Amino acid sequence: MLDAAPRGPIAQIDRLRVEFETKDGRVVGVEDVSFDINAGETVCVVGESGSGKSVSSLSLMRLIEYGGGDIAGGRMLFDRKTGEELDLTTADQSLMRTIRGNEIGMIFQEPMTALNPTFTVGKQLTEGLRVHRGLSRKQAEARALELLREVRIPEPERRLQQYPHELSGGMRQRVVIAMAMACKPRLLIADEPTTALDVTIQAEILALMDRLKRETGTAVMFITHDMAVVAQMADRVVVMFRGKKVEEGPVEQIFEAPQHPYTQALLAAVPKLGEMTGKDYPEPMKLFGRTDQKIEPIPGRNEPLLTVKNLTTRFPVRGGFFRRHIANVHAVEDVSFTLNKGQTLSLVGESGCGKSSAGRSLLRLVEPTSGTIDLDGTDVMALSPRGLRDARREMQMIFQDPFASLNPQMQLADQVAEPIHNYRTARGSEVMDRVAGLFDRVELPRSFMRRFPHELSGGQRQRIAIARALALNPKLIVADEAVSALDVSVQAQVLNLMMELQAELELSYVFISHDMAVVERVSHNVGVMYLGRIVEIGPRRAVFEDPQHAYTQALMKAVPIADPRRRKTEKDLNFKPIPSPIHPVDYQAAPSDYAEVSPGHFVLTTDSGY
Amino acid sequence: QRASDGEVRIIYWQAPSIMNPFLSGGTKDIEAASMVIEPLARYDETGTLVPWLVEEIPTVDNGGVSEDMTQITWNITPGITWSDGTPFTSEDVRFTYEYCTDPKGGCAQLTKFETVKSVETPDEHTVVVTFNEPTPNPYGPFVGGESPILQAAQFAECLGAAASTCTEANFNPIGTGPFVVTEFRPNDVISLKANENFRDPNKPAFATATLKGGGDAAAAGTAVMETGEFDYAWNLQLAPDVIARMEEGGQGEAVAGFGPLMERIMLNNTNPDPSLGPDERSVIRPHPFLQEPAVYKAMSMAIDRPLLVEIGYGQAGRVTCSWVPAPEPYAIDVEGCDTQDIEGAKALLDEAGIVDTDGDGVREHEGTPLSIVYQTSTNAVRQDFQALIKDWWEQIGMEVELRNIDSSVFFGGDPGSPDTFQKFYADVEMYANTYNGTDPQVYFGNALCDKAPRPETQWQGENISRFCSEEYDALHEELTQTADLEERYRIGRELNRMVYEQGGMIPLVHRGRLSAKSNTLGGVVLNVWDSELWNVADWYREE
Amino acid sequence: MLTYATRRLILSIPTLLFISFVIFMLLQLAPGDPMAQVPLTVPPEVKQKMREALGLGQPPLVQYWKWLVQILWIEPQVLIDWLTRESWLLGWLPDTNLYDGQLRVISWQTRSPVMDIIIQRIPQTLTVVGIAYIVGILIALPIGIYSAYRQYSVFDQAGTFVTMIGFSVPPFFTGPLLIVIFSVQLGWFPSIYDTTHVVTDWASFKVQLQQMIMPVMVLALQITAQLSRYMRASMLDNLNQDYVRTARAKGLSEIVTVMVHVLRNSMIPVVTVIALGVPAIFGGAIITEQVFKVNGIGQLLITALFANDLPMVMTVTFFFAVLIVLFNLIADILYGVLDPRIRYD
Amino acid sequence: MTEPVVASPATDEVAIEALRDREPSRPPRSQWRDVWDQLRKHKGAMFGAGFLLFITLAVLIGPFIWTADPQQIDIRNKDMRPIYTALWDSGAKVSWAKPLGSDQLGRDQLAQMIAGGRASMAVGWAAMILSLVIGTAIGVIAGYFKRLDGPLMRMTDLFLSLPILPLLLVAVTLFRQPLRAGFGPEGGMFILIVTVIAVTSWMPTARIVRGDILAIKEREFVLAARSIGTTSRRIISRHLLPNVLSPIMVSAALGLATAIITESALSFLGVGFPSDFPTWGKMLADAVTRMEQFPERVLLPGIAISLTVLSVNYLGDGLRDALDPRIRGR
Ligand SMILES: Nc1ncnc2c1ncn2[C@@H]1O[C@H](COP(=O)(O)OP(=O)(O)OP(=O)(O)O)[C@@H](O)[C@H]1O
Ligand SMILES: Nc1ncnc2c1ncn2[C@@H]1O[C@H](COP(=O)(O)OP(=O)(O)OP(=O)(O)O)[C@@H](O)[C@H]1O
Ligand SMILES: [Mg+2]
Ligand SMILES: [Mg+2]
Ligand code: NI
Repeated sequence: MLDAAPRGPIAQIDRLRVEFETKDGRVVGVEDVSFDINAGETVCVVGESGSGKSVSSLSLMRLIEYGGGDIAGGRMLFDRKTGEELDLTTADQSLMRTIRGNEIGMIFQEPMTALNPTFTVGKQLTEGLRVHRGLSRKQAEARALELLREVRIPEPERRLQQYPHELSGGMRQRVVIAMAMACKPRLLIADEPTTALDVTIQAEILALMDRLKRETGTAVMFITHDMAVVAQMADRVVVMFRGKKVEEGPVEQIFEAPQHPYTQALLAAVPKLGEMTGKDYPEPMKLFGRTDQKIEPIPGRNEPLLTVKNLTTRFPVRGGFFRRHIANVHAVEDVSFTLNKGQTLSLVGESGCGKSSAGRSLLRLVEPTSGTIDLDGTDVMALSPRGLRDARREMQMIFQDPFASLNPQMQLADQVAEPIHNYRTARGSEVMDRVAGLFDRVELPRSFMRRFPHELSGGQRQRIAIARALALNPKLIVADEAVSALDVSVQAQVLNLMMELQAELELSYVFISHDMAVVERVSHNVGVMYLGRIVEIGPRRAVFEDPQHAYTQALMKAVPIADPRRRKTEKDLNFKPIPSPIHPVDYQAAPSDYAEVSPGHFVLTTDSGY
Repeated sequence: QRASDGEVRIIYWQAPSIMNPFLSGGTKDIEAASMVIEPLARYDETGTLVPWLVEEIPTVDNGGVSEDMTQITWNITPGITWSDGTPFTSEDVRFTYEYCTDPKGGCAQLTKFETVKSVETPDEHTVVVTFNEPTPNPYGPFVGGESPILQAAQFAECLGAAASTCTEANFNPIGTGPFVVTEFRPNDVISLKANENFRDPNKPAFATATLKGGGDAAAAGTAVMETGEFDYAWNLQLAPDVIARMEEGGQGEAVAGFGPLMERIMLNNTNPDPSLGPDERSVIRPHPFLQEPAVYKAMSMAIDRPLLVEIGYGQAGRVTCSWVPAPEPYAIDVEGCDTQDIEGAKALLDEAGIVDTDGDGVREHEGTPLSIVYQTSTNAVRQDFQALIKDWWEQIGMEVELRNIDSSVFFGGDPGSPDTFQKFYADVEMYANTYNGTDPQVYFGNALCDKAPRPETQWQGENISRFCSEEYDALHEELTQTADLEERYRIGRELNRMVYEQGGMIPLVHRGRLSAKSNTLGGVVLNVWDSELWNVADWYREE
Repeated sequence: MLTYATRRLILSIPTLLFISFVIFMLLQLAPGDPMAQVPLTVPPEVKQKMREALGLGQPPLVQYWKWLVQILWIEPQVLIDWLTRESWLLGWLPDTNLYDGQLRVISWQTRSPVMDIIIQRIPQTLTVVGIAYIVGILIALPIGIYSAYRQYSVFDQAGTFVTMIGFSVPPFFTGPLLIVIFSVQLGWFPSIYDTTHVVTDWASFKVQLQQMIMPVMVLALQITAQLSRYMRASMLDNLNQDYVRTARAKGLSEIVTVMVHVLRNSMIPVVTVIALGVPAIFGGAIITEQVFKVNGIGQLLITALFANDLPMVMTVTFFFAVLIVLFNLIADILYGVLDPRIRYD
Repeated sequence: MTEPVVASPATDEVAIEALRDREPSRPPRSQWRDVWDQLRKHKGAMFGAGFLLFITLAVLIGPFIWTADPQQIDIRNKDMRPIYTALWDSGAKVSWAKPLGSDQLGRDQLAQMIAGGRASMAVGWAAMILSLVIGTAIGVIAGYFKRLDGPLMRMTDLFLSLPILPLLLVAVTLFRQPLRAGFGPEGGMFILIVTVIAVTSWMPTARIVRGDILAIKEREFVLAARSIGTTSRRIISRHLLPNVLSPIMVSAALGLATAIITESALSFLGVGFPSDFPTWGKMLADAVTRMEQFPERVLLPGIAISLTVLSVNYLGDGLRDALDPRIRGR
């Protein structure tokens, strides 16, 4: 197969221009974009959010019309299976239907929403096969099963009967991939297939796609904004910026000798695992194009601010006829740590390991089951609702999703002012002065004060969230995946902002993330969580340079490195599925015992389930 | 020829709910039942008694009524059978008496039998009714649609408290009438077929009959006169112009007849002031101004009765100022009844010193403004009347607030409700009333002092206006002692006049019954003294 | 799922008891008297006797308790007897004889068991109101789907306009209007519904159609108006979802995409709206029934109300309450069945 | 394969710009200006607002321009036709003194329309607003406080099964006298009717609002608000309520329609306002029997009701779009 595949270009995009009809007139989505995709080759399209990556790919499928777009110019030549060459821009929709899903497959960004929630996986998988291949139901099902095996979903027979919501995110994304591959398309478009996923699952999916490409010789157009993923996957890279292609070249060339300043800036903003090796304290990143940056380590102080002992949080599971409490989700299990003033403690781990629950428990946004939380002398667990409300002045939270964590109906200034009003720390015109000060602090123009969240970019929104958290001058900020949803360049800015604030205001952070590279950059101490427990905790340097626990080691291996010469292969990965954190009510969890391997570096000796 | 004319379709916009008049008393039920069960004698369209299941009407002259007026003897026509073929006997008549007088039965026609001492059956065909006291009008029991004869065999198990468990018998009574029920759907439709054993072998002309219920008067009129879907529609209380328009439909016509039904405005002789307690309101006399002759006379003068008739009833209404407008000899003729005299009314009030002293356009009587609440039941014609009369009264310097109350509340006797017509928590109220048969003696009793509703009587009592005059009471006593018809007429007219002139009520319109019949339906004789369907056996299809 | 349903069912019993109690007390407080229709010529003492014969003299709580026993204990016995004796469903079971003549819920107006009348009325209501509901759904769904698919098109605008008009014109206006046009002027359809009509052959079926057409249209207009709005909104929500794009990317035709993928999801909220409307079917459409003389449950309730027939009103409203609670439950369960993401257990 | 774009010195700025904040293209404006601009673009909403304004003005200042007394009986001039009938029927009984004709008692139809509109609009709006307030409050509380959810939803069931007619009769019996003392016969009845309509119509709103609140409550910004110490009351009023505005708007449009129609049905059954107090619904119901001779008597109030409902619906649609900053932005 591989050898039989022709090596010429399968798709040629030539001076593509796409416009959108909006209320404010016509808006250009992409402008004058040209590139080719060859058979058996992976072309990565990179660029930040809104740069026109999705628009280009949807245009190729001619799906852009359904989203209100309009191909205003250019050509898109596509080699059909039969050998003829077709200009997709002029093909009519009925012809496109025979191409979509058949000769061009597409994988979408959000595995959570890309599948129809009301149909079984089997039905959705077989649909395309029956339309394009004219298979009977039986045949289609047999083929679907085969596909699921190919994408290595465990228990494929059972999956066919299941509904999307019964699968985990990783499995869902694999179903989407199987769907796209179903008819053996000549071209596969993958639009950020791993952005929403965990490192570990991401590693698996990437390996899977790579393998499928190699096995079937499909051409792949891979869209992402994650440079590490690019390094892992790409043969060739197209860099897009504001609807235009700014650079194109083989992957090594792009990484090693970026030509366009935007590419350079992009690469500079990517935190690379291992960059901090040898350094004790975190320091801000060097940003491209900024000359006034002072890059100094942030030592913090060695006085404890927050001491957590044996924190346990369980969610009741109700069931049976009388909705009795029959089991518990052990979300956080016997967690203890100390956080010093002006320092950062990071919690890392896979999805569902209890990071968010731990963070929320600290603020008692969810009620912990037991344990002690001591914040600068205040026993948080013992506070009355009133006292708790007062105590929250000292600790604030930033949430993962900057879209979801701001009220879409309120002006930004009001949202930032809300905590000030709540605690009456300022009155009258003073409030707006403070809000303006906060806007300055997070480097947002004051003209944004009267705007609504949807008018901002993700990074700007997250800065609003930070401003809101800062409004009360807290000592502690719990940042729950605060930068995960952001573009690399923006992420770098926000990270630097957070670190600058820490240096200036002596803030302490509990930094929750699954991105090892980011964690390496910002933390003083790191705790690795697995199934509700901290399996390893210690100074960042110790944990990253000398991981002791088996889980930590596996996690480190899964992280892709933004360097095309250090690609990971499938055999590096060995992940087991996480066991269920649900236990019956009478289950006695063993206490967490730790062994100190070096000063301050502890490893769990209790069985963690890994 | 029996059963030769197919189906007759009758519509009653109030749906019959039971076929046993002793358990309901509602007009619709009585009339529906009259197609199946029959009394010994009934009134014809002129109000004359005609024998029905008996040979002749017993009178003193023919010896059927005893000289002392305490006994009446009915002779049943031999050969009458029930629809199930069994013979109709005097035993059934006596059973009917027992059925209705059972204390636990809740019989609606109890008044008919209250004065009866005993009912005896010397033989199969003779019924002797004995009264407690001399009864000048002994034609109460077993006469008219309200007290038909039930079959003893069928109802034997249904006495007293068991009455309401006899659903089958109540819905499908065995009768002597021209039809038998084939299916009874309560409040919906009754299907009937000709009675095989009916005494006249040639009747009824129709093989089947359908009596549909529901909807409203307008729809019923449309169905008969405009679309021709039905043959007969009962009691169309509609404005004359609406009736006239329906008749243009060309499928049928309206027929009218007059009984003693009279629309009136009752004047409250007690004080309905809301600031009085619930037990004093409409109990304490007198009314602040309504008993002032100048006031009620002026109010009556201000009313244009011919216009009311024209607007509200057309051919089914007549101008009257007589409380008992029929039979004719009891009615009085009041001068000026048929002319409106607003100026005269004003003059009358001015003369009595009831003038507007504070310039708000409302006259005052000894400091109390002539401000009244005028209530009635909800009904389109009554609301038009209210509007008109309010207008006139305001012209003579009164202030009028209108109130209309749902008729199920207004006419329901619930002592807990402030809105019943008996409680009369208003200054004036409008409704219509009538009486059964042709003798108004009991009806005249409705203006006796002790018949006034008050808390002690649970607000029951027929003297709604709380009219009270010793003179009247005495004269009424005299009426009950008098047997001579001419003398009774004279006393009746006197009573009539007293109530009118002493401020008991303001009579408005003598109302007739207006029903509609299809052009192809023959034999209809509208009877207001008894069931409208009294002669349904004679109905036939015209070609 | 099953446990969820049973649990909700059992929990709804106290709710229903409470509802019935509140309704009972409300009716007790309401003014009105079963004797209102008895002519004024019947003197008050007699009316008082009639009232006592109906059991009106007893204290309210005793009356309530009696009614409760009758409706929850005696009536079910009658029902079971009937089921095992005559119904085609369970008629094969040995005849039971649970009912032995205790007092059933007796209507004051007709002196017959309330349940019998209700059962007698259900077919009328179901044929007219039920069919109207089905017709309404059948018209509303396509309109809603198409309006959403072509949002802001002429069809959509016109649809919105017509449905809003349909919603805002009361049936006591449209009903007589139709009668004037089709019965009086054109003479096509009867203005009065014949509840005794039995369909035996083609001709009688035609008659049945003719008499049903007007009430069904009047009712369907209102149902269509509401449902098509819901359908449109729900379709609009779903048309922009990612999975629609996925379906298109698979090369499915527009018909399949919209009518299979989008429709299924959009139906989830609409189906529950439809289910919640079912109690109203049994409740009948009071005004429409009255206008066309379809003497169904609605007419039964209104006549009983005006006649102050307390046991009838009480039983009919209780019957509605049961239906409302039941269909609330059914709507919830349907939601769970249709939407695999929601599972109640 | 195309040549890589060669970096030029000028593109340095491009890169820096890439990392700089992009400002929204339009200058900020006041929120209400924005809402208004958006609303103005919505044709339906503008029609709705225009008609509502017209009707409101007509019923408010109409009586000063057309001073005829709606209750004035003028029996000589009864059954007049509207002036426009003269266009096709020269023999029709018309007069400029009664531009829309008169009814069977000679009451002026134009004056009645104005007075009736006043009553209908007042009842409609008041009942709708009251029912929205009740429905929203119950919905929000049930959705927000888990513990109250069960009881409140059962209460909703209870109200759904309450028959409106006996309820109204009870209310009339119990409260008419005190209300009449306090607010006069018409005012008292107005309060009663509005309350009863509201009390029997808030349930769908409550259900919808509860559902939406349950969903929104799980959104992160609510948690965020809690973490900055916002009290429950403020969370509800500032964060939850604005976000359920659009279903409330829809309920409002439908609610106004149902309120006007319910009022007319009540008048129809004779438990509403005093008989000489016109409302559109009652005019319509009264005229149905004379529909053939005098079609205008049903059509005028009928059209007035329909147009009002229609405009409220369109205005609701437009407002919903305009009030939502996400849609407004586009
Ligand atoms: N339906 C639409 N209507 C109007 N403008 C649109 C539409 N879809 C995309 N755009 C515009 O087109 C531009 C390119 O968007 P596109 O979705 O391709 O970005 P992207 O690179 O895929 O970003 P992301 O990484 O966030 O997915 C953006 O400026 C966006 O505002
Ligand atoms: N409110 C809740 N009720 C019941 N279970 C919960 C609740 N919140 C979280 N859980 C469970 O607790 C466990 C830990 O969840 P948590 O959100 O803390 O994980 P996480 O590490 O933050 O994951 P992610 O990276 O996906 O955010 C999961 O199994 C989750 O299903
Ligand atoms: Mg994209
Ligand atoms: Mg989390
Ligand atoms: Ni091969």
